[in-house]
Amino acid sequence: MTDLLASLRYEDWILHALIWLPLVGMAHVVVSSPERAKNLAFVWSSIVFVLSLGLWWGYEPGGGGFMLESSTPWIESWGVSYSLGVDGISVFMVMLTTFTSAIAILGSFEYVKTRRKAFYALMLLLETGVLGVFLATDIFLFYVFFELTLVPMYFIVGIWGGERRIYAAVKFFLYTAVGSLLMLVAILYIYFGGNAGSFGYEAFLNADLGLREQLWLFSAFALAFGIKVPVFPLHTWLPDAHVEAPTPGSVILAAVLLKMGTYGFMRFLLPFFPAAAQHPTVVAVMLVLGVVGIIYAAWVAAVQPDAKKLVAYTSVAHMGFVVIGIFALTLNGLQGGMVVMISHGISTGALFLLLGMMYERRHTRLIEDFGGLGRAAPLFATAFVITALASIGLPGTSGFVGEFLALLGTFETHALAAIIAATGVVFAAYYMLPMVQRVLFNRLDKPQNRKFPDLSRREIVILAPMVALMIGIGVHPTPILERMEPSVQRVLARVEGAGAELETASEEPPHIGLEGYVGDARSGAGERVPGAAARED
Amino acid sequence: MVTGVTTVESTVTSLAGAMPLSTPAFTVQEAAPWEPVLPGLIVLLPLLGFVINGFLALRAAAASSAAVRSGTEWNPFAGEATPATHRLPTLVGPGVMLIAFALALLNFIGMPDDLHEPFVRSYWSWIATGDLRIEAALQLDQLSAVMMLVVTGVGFLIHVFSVGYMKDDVGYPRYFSYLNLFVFFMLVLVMGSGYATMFVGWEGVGLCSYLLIGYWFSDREKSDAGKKAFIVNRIGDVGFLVAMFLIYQAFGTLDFGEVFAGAEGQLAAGGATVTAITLLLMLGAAGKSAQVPLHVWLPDAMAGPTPVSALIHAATMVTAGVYMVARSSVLYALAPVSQAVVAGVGVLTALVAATIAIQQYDIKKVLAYSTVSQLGFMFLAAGIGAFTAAIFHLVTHAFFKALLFLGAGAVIHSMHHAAHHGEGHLDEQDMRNMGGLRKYMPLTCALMWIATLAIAGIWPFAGFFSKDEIIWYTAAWAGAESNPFGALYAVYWAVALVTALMTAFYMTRLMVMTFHGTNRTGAAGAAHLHEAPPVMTLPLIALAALSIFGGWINVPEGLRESFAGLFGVLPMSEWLHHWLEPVTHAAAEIQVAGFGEAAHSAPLGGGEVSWALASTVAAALTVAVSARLLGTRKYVAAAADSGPRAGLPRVLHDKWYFDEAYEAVIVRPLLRLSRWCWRFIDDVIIDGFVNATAQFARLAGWIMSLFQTGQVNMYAFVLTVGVLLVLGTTVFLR
Amino acid sequence: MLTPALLLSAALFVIGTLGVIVRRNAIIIFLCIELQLNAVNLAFVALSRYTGIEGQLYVFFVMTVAAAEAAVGLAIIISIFRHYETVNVNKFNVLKW
Amino acid sequence: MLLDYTSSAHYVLALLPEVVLSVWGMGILVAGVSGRHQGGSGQELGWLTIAGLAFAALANGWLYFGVVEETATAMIALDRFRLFANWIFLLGAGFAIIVSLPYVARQRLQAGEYYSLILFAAVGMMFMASARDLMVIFLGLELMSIGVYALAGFNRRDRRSAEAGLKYFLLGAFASGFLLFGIALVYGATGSANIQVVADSVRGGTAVGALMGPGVALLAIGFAFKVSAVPFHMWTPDVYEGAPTPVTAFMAASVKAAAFMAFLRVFLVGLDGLYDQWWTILWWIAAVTMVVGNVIAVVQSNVKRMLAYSSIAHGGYLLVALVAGNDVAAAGLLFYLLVYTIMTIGAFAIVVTVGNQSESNSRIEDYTGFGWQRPLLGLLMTVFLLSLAGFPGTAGFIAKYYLLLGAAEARLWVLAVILVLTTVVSYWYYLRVAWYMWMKEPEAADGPRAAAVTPLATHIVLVIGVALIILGGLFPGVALDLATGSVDGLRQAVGEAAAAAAAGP
Repeated sequence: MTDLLASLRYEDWILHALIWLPLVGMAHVVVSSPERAKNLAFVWSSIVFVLSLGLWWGYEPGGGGFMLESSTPWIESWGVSYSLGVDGISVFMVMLTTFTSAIAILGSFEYVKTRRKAFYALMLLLETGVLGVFLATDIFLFYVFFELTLVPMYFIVGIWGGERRIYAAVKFFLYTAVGSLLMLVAILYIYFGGNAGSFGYEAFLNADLGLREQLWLFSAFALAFGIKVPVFPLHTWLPDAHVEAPTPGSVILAAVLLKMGTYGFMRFLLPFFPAAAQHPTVVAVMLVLGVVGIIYAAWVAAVQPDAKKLVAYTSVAHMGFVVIGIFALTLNGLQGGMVVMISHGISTGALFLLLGMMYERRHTRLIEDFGGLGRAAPLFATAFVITALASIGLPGTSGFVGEFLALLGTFETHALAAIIAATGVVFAAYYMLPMVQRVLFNRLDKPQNRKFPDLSRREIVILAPMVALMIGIGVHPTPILERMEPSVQRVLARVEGAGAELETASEEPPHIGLEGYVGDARSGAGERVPGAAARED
Repeated sequence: MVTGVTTVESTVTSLAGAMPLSTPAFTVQEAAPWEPVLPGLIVLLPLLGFVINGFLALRAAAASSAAVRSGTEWNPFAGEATPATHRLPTLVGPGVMLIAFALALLNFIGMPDDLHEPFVRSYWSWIATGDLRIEAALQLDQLSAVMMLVVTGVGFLIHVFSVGYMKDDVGYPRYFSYLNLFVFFMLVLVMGSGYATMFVGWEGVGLCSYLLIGYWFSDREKSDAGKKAFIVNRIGDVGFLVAMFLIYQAFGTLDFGEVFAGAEGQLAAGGATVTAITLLLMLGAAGKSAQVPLHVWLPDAMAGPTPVSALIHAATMVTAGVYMVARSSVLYALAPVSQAVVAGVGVLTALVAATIAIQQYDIKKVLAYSTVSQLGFMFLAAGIGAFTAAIFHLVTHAFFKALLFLGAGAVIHSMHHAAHHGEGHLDEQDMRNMGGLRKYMPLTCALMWIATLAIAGIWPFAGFFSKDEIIWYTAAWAGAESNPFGALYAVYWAVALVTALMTAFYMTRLMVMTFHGTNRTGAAGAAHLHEAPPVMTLPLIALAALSIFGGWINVPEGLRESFAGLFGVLPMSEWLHHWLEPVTHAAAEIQVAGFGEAAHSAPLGGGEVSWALASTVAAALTVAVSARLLGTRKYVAAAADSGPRAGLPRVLHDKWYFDEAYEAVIVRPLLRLSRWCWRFIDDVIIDGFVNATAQFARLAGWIMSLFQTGQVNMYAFVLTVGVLLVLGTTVFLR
Repeated sequence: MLTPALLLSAALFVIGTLGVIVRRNAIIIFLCIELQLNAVNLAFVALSRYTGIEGQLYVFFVMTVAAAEAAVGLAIIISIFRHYETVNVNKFNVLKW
Repeated sequence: MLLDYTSSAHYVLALLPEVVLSVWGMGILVAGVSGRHQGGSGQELGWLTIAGLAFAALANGWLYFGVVEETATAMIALDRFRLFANWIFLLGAGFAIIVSLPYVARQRLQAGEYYSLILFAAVGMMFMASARDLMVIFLGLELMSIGVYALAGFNRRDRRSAEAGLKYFLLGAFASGFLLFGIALVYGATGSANIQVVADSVRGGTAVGALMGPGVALLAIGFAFKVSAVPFHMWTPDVYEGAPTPVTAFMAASVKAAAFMAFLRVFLVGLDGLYDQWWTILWWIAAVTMVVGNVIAVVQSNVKRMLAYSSIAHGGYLLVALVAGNDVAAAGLLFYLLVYTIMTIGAFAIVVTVGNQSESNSRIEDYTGFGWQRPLLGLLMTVFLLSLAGFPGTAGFIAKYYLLLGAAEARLWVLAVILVLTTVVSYWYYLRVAWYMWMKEPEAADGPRAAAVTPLATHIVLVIGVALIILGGLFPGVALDLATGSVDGLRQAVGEAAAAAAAGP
């Protein structure tokens, strides 16, 4: 495979292709007929997905820095360049995006019946935006893509959404815009105040910022990303957006757009402001918000009458795990956060697809309108149960790996937060199982539900790979973990100020280097030397 | 492997120059360790069964759902031939279990006596990041071998029983797929080589329990029960999770081998860490093994098919907590406080559940509470450090409780037919509707009496030996010279004795109400009462045999000596004790180091033999007396009996109001809190703030636009005011 | 001499300003504006005594501009008079808020 | 070519664009009244006017690329700042005329007067940008204003137009009184109305403080009125709403641009030495303008009026550049005005189209479902709105970013934060138009709107405009360099002049 990719000079064009092919597809969709739009969109997004698969081989973990980098000056006078790159953190986000985009487009075939050309064009535009966010290594470029994703999403929610679609769309747009615009000011501050000299990622890393400055800038960035995530008190746009969005919109929103926030945490927030990120108050605040998000969102989810809103709140809870994982500032925590991001993308995406299928069949999202579907639609019920279980983090599914690592990592530095967050495991069951019961189990007492068709072949094609991934990642996450590890280590080393060790380790070949790398980081951190644990009492 | 060899070779090459490389010079190998026979396959087989049965289940469900959509009911048994989806599971379900059992037995027999280190085989690296290395690995040692035998053995028998019990069920393949999946997870639980792997099985069996309790998911109560089981279990799982974090923090690994090897060196005995770890593990175990106060799910779990109750909620899954405590014996031995807590919870559970069992009418509920009670005994044993006794009781309990449940299943099966044909509605599980069944199902009655005597602790049935050992060790450790909780242990011992007698009582009550006295099913129903088919009775017979002889695997030394003549022929004196020695000896040594040697007499005086004799006599007397007393009572059918009206009996009948208390203190307040969070915090405060910001902007805009009156004079005035402001600030305020 | 002249100019200017604010008749308002311009002219003339001849020059520019304004302004006032039959600016408030 | 004013032809050459336009305007005026076009659609006149603008633009290009200025103190500057500004005005005028073509025809306006007034106003604007003398600024301003007063009230059949004209006229004249008084005071304080001389005087400390203070304040007020900064903005919504829509577009874009050009030159060149005194005032004005403009726009239900308030808000953004007072901000201001001209006239062009080349259908409800009825126009409007909102991918973003860059360089963080927060507010009302266009389903009772056919030319121009907006958003490099280069010599001259003054007597 590697040879094949090399012969195609894969590394030269792949990132550009990933970003711009959806736009080509969009143009194609626009000039085609409405009937062909959906197939074209699916074909184009599938092409992008297939191409992105090559990153699995094309990306070598190595030292954890950016790979496949390319940089062309864009706005030279401002020090802005069109720079792309991929590292262990973004590579999976990219693949998640290409995957869920294709799936979401496939999942919208029945849902979207009107204005199809516009819809699929916007979906492809959205894909470009999101991929740009994950691939940009220039802050300006990143910002442009970050904002760009708002527009297609705004229209997708606003045009094809439900009753209160406009309220939801505007709320989504304004909420997120507040944060990102403040972040823009912060970016400018780094550029000038920190004498970055350019908008390149490295330049920003080397910006010269004092602790007070870092704290302010941290707040601005954290607000922008925190709204996107969303972190606890900033989350109320999400349920509305999810409830009103059409199925594919919800899928993309949950699977990918939220990840832009946590991705921002890892890519920008921690490395840019290492001093602020380590500040005890900051850590405490973020952990508290994460923990509150986990518990609170679970509670609120449990009493939702609307299934989609319920799942929307579960997103908040899941992302809480990511937040605490990240701000635990431990390797396990960060890795766990990453896995939760991937896992949540797949499982919640699948849940939204399933809810969409319910809506297509019954035109209601209220849980009480269902019941006993397990008898009428066993395949549907099976997929639903597996997805729900992955969502609540049953071992053997992807959800567990992420939550376990995130909690473990949090426990290492902030035991209390981890313990409280761990109760989220109970509350996950508390919100998810009643819904499963009220939708799939109980008596099949509503006549309309007796006619509930089971999964069609297309729907099986949609759900099968997602279910496979949930279980696959749950059973064997190590290939993913080891690809992410060097990059995550790098973030961590940056925060811990252990940059020097990183350089030496990164020159070693990847697999052996991994071991030495870990060793270095550990001795650098100076924790848990064998026998040290006996120091207690 | 390859790299290792290469390294050796290259070293050799550099040393000896042009030495031929065709045969590696040195590949140092330790003395060939024991190789079990296909340990992975034991686990894999039930999974395979799950996959096959699951596929069949989906096929069947497709047909069934098509019928539902067309408004009819699908009956797979209506046609000439039963469809393949309902024939194959009969072969696959029990089949994989039989092979797995055979393999387990093979490995059990082949396990060398001098195996001091568990055999561990790693299949792949499950979660590996940083210095966290969690292998997907199985381990085989004496303890897991015993558990494997119980799981696959009893599991096989129950699979066979299920073939008869479930044969008319539409979801037949689904049932077997769940059951196979359960066995898979249970095997992962007992064979996992670390806490993380164990946790996979731990939650996996919880899942299967959930699915099987709610097997008849169209019934709201049944699926409620499943949900309850899952959620309560998860409460315990949080404890397990946090315990794992603590273990990882203390040891840097979750691997059993490394943890237990390092425990003594790295954790101070009685220290906060080890106490916390063990208490948290205890929380997990309490959830899974239905200990007070997390016991409430198990009685509800009887909503599942009866074989499920036998397999999951009596023989195997609920004992996982005991297994886990026994597995972590080293840690518990290091934490005397936790031990006292474990034992205390155990004995309290035993007592509470036994009292409740006395006043239940549902045959399965009685058995459920009796299970909880017996689990309490096991926890008592594990708590006082008698890990072997705990496992011993676990094993014998698996035999006789499975027998009881399956027997009850046969009764219910029979009653079901009676209820179906009888007049009016008849609760087929209510003992008040039974009575006199001995006449119709003599074999079942006899077999269940064996189990009853076994659970009552009457010599020489299995329960006598195991329960007696627990009681005796409690007494012995109570008297240990430096046990700080000696007095507490003495109380435990007394309570355990009383509870043992209560066990005898409520079991006798069950037997009397079910099988003796007059029949209360009504004539029409009674005509359809019948003995179960052979496919159901054969497993019962096997289990009955085990209930009789199963206790002989661990006849205490003292007893053997006293009854040398009888036991001399049996080479099994304290066999289990010796067998488990490699697993438990570390804990035993720590315990002796901490508490001193166990005493040789009970707190009230008297040695092991005398107390054993006394207890079996007391139990026998209880059985005899209560049988006599209860047998003379006139029972009326459930329809005419509302149970005890007031006082303690009513409290016991209503299960000490645990469920009501939880409902009032936790469930409903939590729901109210949740709703409040949603309606108030989310909708009013946060969204209120957000919308208020928007409203404020609009209001401000509206107010400001009021200045825009359209009047030129007004505009000129505002302009002038602006001029004055600007002039004022530049000129006069300087 | 400069200060009194400038003060006078300022006073005239303020009077013009007040007139614009309080008067309702469009033509009167316009005349008040003319008053303002002429106040400035006065200031220019006064200042030119110290700064040079340009000040007086500017006056002519201003006068020209004022004349042009008057032409356009009166045309506009006539135009609106056709619609409203009045030059009371209070009546002209179709456009507001 | 070097213009050293040794020959009188040099004076003409230095003013070539203005001269071309003035002459052309008179020609149009004559052609308009020459009967042949009386009562016609006036389309030919419109195209003729555009041709004149094109010639002026060519002349301007020649000056920009081919001519070097000799002196830095001439009354009329021949710097790139002026010439870049000229392009913006010419572009604005041309764009406005294209938008006007069908409107003038349908509303039967006197084409000759209409187009020539636009040309004369453009000449006034060009003088404002080129003036290096306060008095020339005043003259340019009045030339522009008088033209625009007339244009605002041009549709005599419409009482709203007349009202707009009257209000604009009365308040405009009122405000220019303040400006003029300010000029007089500055003149008195420094002894000259020449901006370079003023600058030197301020630097040298020879300016009379007692006159200078109020003078600067009154100058600021005069300009603030023209850029409709709060609280001198009261006229803006009424006039913008009442004036014929193409005129509104022209006003919103070019008049504001011209005022800013003069504002910038006077304050950043002439009064640079007093930066410490005036920046706080402007800071507050900028902040209040951004807040008030955006917040009131939120509650508007008339699209034209909403755009009027939004233009006030944009004035506030641009004021930030003045407050920043550095080269980056100056270049940002130029670039912003260029982009702003395109996008705001583009947006008004759609308003005209929706309004059937008249003043109807300007309520926001009238936009319901417009996007799906006329997808191309809807899409164009959406892009214009997004650009106005400053959304990435459009030139509006780059422009706003440029302003922020200037503010950041001046460390105006609070102002920058106010700018972005008010931008969020602006998203609301821009998006509102988008949601009416795309997301609301029209009521069945509503008949088809925008029935009048929009000429192909308008379509083409709008598409080009959108293309420029997006191109400017994606590849702004060339335009940015042009803007940066245009302010290059602008403020250095102050230093040189100061140095010269210091070295002098």
